[in-house]
Amino acid sequence: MFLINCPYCGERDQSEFTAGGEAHIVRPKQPTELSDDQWAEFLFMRKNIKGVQLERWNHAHGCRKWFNMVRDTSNDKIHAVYKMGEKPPIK
Amino acid sequence: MLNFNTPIMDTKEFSEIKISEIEPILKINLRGKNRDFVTKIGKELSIITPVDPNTSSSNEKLNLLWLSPDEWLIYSNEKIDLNGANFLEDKLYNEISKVNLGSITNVTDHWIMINLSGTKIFELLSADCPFNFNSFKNSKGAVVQTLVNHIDVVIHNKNINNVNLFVRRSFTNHLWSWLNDGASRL
Amino acid sequence: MSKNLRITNNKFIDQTSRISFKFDGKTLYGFKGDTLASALLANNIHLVGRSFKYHRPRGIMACGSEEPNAIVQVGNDASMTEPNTRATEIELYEGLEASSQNCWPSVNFDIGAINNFFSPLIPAAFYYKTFMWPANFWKLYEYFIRKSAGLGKSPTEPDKDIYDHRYLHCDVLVVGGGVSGIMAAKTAAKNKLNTVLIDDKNILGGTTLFQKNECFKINNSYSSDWLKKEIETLNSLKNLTIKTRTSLAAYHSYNYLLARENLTDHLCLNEKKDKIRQRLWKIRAKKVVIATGAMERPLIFNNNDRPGIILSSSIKKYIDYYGVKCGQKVSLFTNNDSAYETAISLNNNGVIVNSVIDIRDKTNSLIVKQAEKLGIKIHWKSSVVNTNGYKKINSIEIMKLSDNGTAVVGKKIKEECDCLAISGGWTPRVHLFTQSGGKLKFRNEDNVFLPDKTDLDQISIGSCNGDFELDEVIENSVNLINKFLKVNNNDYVNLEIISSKEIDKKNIWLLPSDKPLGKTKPFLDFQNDSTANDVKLALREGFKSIEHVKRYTTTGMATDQGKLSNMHALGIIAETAGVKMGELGTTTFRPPYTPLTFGAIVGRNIGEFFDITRRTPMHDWHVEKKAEFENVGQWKRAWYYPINNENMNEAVQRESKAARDSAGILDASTLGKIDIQGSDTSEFLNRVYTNAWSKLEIGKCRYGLMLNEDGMVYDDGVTTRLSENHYLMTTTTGGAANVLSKLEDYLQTEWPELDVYLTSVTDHYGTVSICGPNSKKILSKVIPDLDLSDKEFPHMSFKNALIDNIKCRVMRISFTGEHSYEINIQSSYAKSVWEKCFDAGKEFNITPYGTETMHLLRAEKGFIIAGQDTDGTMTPVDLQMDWIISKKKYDFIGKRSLYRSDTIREDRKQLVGLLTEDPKEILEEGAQIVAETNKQPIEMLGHVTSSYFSPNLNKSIALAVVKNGKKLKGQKMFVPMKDKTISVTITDTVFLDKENKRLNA
Amino acid sequence: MKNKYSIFSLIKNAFTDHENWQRAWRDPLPKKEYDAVIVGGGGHGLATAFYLAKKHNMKNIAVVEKSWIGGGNTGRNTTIIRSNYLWDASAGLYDHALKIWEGLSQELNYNVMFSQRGVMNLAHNLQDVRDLKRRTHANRLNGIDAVWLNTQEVKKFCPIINTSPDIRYPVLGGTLQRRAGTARHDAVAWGYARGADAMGVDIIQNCEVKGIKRNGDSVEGVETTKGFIKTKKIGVVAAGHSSVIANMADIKLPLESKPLQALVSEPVKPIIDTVVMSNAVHAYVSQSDKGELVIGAGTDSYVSYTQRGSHDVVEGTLKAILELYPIFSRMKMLRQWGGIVDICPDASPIISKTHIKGLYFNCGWGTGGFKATPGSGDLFAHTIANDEPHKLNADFNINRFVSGDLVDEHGAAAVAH
Repeated sequence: MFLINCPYCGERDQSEFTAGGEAHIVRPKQPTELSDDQWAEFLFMRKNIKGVQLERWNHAHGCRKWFNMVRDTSNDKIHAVYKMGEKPPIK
Repeated sequence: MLNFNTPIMDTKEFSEIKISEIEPILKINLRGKNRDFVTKIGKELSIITPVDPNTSSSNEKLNLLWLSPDEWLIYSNEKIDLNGANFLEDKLYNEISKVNLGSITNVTDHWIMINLSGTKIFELLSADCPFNFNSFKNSKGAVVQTLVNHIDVVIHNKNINNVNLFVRRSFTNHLWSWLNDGASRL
Repeated sequence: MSKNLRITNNKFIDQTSRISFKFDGKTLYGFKGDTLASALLANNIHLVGRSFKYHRPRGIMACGSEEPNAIVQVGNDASMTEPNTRATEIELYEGLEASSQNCWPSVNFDIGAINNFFSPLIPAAFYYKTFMWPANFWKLYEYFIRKSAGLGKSPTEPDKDIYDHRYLHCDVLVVGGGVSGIMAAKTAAKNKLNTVLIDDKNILGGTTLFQKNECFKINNSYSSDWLKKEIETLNSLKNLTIKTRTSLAAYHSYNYLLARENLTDHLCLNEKKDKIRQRLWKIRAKKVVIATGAMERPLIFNNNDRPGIILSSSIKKYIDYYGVKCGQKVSLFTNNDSAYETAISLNNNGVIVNSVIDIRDKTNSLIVKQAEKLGIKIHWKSSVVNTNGYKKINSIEIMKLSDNGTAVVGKKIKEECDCLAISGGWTPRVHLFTQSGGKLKFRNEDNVFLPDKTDLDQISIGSCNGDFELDEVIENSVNLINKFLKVNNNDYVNLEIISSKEIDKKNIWLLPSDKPLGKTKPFLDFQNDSTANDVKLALREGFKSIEHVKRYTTTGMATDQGKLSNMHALGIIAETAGVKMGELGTTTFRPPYTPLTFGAIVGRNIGEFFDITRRTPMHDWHVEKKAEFENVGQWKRAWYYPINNENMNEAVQRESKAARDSAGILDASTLGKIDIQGSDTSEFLNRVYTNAWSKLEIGKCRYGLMLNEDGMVYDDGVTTRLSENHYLMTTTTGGAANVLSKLEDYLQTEWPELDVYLTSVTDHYGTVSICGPNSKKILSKVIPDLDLSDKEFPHMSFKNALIDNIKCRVMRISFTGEHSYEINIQSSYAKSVWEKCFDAGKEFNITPYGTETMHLLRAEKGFIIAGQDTDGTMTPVDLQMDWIISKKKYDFIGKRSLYRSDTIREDRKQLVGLLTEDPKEILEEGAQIVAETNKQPIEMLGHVTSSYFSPNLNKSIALAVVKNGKKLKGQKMFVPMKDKTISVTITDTVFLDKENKRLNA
Repeated sequence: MKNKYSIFSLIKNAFTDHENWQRAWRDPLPKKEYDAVIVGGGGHGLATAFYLAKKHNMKNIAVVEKSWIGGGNTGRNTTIIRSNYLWDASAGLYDHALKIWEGLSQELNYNVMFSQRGVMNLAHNLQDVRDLKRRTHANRLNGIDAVWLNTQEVKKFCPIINTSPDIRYPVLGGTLQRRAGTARHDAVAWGYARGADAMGVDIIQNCEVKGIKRNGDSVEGVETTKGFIKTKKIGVVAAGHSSVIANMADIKLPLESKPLQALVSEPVKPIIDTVVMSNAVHAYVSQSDKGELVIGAGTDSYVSYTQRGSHDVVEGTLKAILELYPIFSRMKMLRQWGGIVDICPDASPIISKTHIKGLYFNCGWGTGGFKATPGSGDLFAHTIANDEPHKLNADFNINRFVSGDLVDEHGAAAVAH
């Protein structure tokens, strides 16, 4: 079980959180302008990185805030967390 | 006249632990983002709005708990007027919600408040709660939202070995019997 | 018990309290403090089991968790019996009953032993090479293989014991209560660190606790006496928690560890009762100190598995700690100094020590000299080439080793003995370290893997870190601990330590015999019966990787997880393949360290607490009325209300009819309710629902459909505009939580600019739904001063009202097609309001109905249930709800997906109605629909999603999804069942009151 | 040709103390060039190579494995084999595999211990019942053996299940596929390896792919830790690591790789002689020939390439096990481990060409790939050899995520192992 440092509440057990997948996949502002391929890219295609990945987490059973995490998927090491809308800290 | 029913309305005593559901008290959920909201709340309730995570502030009438950067919970110390007339809620609603400063929602019956007191209450909770109570124990007024036996709860540290635990009404019977079962084994 | 096997002057065993126990039905006696193993040995019982494959007689071989042979069944009560328990770990208690496993009829006469004669036919993995002919016979072969496999027997009745969990957060966790662990715990606690020390034994001190040897002294007293004083000082430290009988099961990342505390296994039966048997500690430690010590290795030589062949250090513990002689005439076989400690202990306790067979050339360490002084005979540079005795060793054969150690030379000496001590050196217990993700390094001089790199805040100290000599242990541990804890504890500097140093090291993984390898049985994995020959066979057949060899030969996969065998397997592989052991790498040690009961892992989360149960405010009323309940998510919902033992169908028919003929009442409290406030709410609703919301008037309600971004229907519900910027959204019961977090997600991440606030009020309101032609009359009795005229209070609108001065919200909405109202009131009053409505309705025969009737009534109207009529592949268009998709709106969640090449197809599966040719015939939900039955393979066009007999239409009706269904209205189709084919006609989805007259009836 | 395995060969070799067994497969160095290179030496990859050689006469091919063959999910799964899937496409695919399983030991002359002890899927709520009945009807019409059992029949077929109506989620019935069962996972990899090797396929272990060499829109070869290997066809069967290889060829796949955990108990005498699965409470259990209870847990919700998962997943599964089998409370967990599974949004696999000529992907098997091993290999071999999908895997193309024509098995919860 990870120990996750919620940017709002501090260090909490992983069981209080839910994972939200890859971060910074912005919902297209004008979906109707996109081709089926471009839309599929947004909907389904993922980098699924082995290594340092930026991802979304939600402190679902705490403050209910979404935030971003820099995590190495090859060893589950969490390098940093940062609030929504913030730039990822340098890895 | 309508009857008032809560899930438990009971007190159970064990060695070094007492668990009881507290009489109906007013609970209001507040949400708002900007500074005006925060100051307004403080003014209306004549209480300092806690902005530090996991903290609360109280006066003789009310407790105001931090839930998130844009969410707070008010609960009153004394029983609510069972006739439903509820001035504080209306006042806040008009002063805040109506003018789009934020949202005011009565959650009196959304949450049930259970008081836990005694020297072993944290052992009881730790049977299935991942939160580290080591420093929480000793900090009066501290607030934590976490899971107990997989149920969302808000815990407010009233005093040494005395906490108020808020659980959603529909989960109350389940959590109550889990707490009793655990307490009977300590 | 045979007196002559017990030493009387022993401090650890309370020889005044005699304990009786049973083994294989025979009543025996031991003492308080014994383990089952020590008690058996004291009774001169060595033979305790049969091996997995060849059923060879096997005896106790060790004294701890690494024991491979003495695996017994404890208890014979159907609910309390426990298989595969290590006799070396069972603390003796009055009334203990244990029996040997994997033998029939008895451990002394075991039919299965015949396998031993066929052993040449069943080398490693033989089963992959045979049992293939005739093809269909595998079932039969397998039946016998299964019967002969397996060790103990599973209980056949539910466990009566209780298990529990507890989270524990500490600054420092110390695992292992030996010398170095105790030093670490003391240092940490003295420096105000909140410290926990755990040990799997019932007493701290490890092996030093009973070390009384001139060669190991601290400040002029025996190391054991020094340690006892140290242990005493621990009790005075208030920051220190000590947990004995607690074994570390798993070490996960982020210093999250699981430890199992045994609370009652050592108690006699009546003391166990009603107590928690085991507690699983879920530990979060800032820092972890691993001080788990080392395990002695066996030696691999021909017939090294006979009862009476025991690890040297275990024999020492049995005599020095338990006061039990493992034999009367003992020989010792070693490649290192530690066996001499055992020889000396035995000698000092009056056991005849035949000789020590040492594979090394003469060595002159302190301890060896002492042994020689005592006149103990030593065969230098020699090896045991064979052992004799079937159920108990009775002699060994000794030969000289050639200079390179690959062969034996000279003449064979036979030595009579009733016990052989073996010592192949030491293996640090690095299991926890590797579990935690740590990387190992290899030390060549004594062939050990040692902790190297780790990401976690942890250290390993003492012999699990490769320090085997007493002085090393103390000096290195002190430094490591101080550095790790950033403290400076001087308690352990300038101690006067005497410690015999091992000078010469020599190791031969597979000891040579005078016979060719193929004719010998040098066992590696004693429990799984795999030999060095098996490993060599695997290599011959091209299995290179250690993991391959392990899986092919099953070496290291027994219940001891290869604690004794892994190193030798690696050694032999490295030797045979000609690679360095360090490069070969080790197999991964997986949790748990020792087998962990399911009960402990699950704790109290069984039965009532298996999953959360949610109740509505009216729950007790439903119970009083003998309602049957349906699980909907975690909710308990009234399913139907049988009266004078109706079955479900009868009850539902009655309820449905009553609801349409007069009045029905439903508990709708489980619907999700979200209070939405903020100036951008209507824009927000526009984005999350498919239809338009900007024009919804205050006081009006509207039905909305929510999609996933993939365009498929996700949830639905009615949302009410309470005031300018204040709405109440309802969701499905099952969808409530997901919808709220999905909406929060969009607000926080995609649309932070919107001024919208969501607050769940699901539990704040109880919802009483009354429907039917008389619902209006009933409501007017409950709320007299509310104008219920269609003009003032039309369908799809809401009113604030007071019931006995309590505020409530009344919505006029309908999920049944009937004229109906939903009263939302604070949960505390909901039951009371429910009863009030019920009483008011009595004169109209108001009938409580449950979810089943609700489903029937809505089906008559063709209303969908998200999740039943949709399965994550249905778009609103497929549901023939095109009308709910706003053409004007630029975007909403899932809109774009509706225009992909597949989703715009005209002939997708679409929701339709079905009528059976025979109106009495009720279709089975899930049944498939086809156009033709004769052509093969039959093409399935869709399936039945909802099906009922409608008492109001007096015929069976169904909803279904059918390929291109829209265009097929009126067409005949077939529903092929196992035993018959049912003809149906595709119809419109609305079966009753197409004109919606009843809404305003 | 290798020496044939049989009881007679065992006896023969017994006389020579088993000194003369031949290697099960060679340990070759990679050649400069192959007609095709299969990336990934798991069951699916080895089967692909076996059928390329056997049915399409492509014998100059190599399987490159970064570690040891069968060491990935092949050797880490709970070995459940069944074909009772909902959608026609899935049913076709998995039953094709099941038919091959039925003769596989003989085809490979290697006992893969395919044990048709039946697989039962339990229903615990009314929607479960609808979904499972829907599946049963579809299976029957697709010619797949599947029957619906009521609660009593469930109890009869597996007496140790707690079918009391008083438990939290009572058993409301279930489906049974008798042809389904389990097999010995290692044997599958080893049997295919031995068979492929015998036909000349080079199996190259400890050979990690470091790059995919492309010339515009077609492949030219793979860079490996054992040097560059020239080839015109690359079949990627890398399971959890599919995205890693895809990123080398810079194409994106609709995959997420997550840890899936499993565990075994200590071995006991036979106590459960079928496979029981329950999606609603999430418990899967069978008993191996060795006597261990083999229990499948769930996946974590986050991407991870560590073969370790969260403890709460294991706790959650054992909770469900004890709910259904309270007699197992005193059984002990012997070993727990994790595998990395690559999951598609619709819980169905991809066996497909890509827009890059000569680059083929076989991935997205999620938690249920083992059962498909022989079929997957056979169809992927066909796809590679003919540069065209077989009709049985045509629907499992990558393009379905663009068109929206998914094979959504979530509906019937076929995400199970």
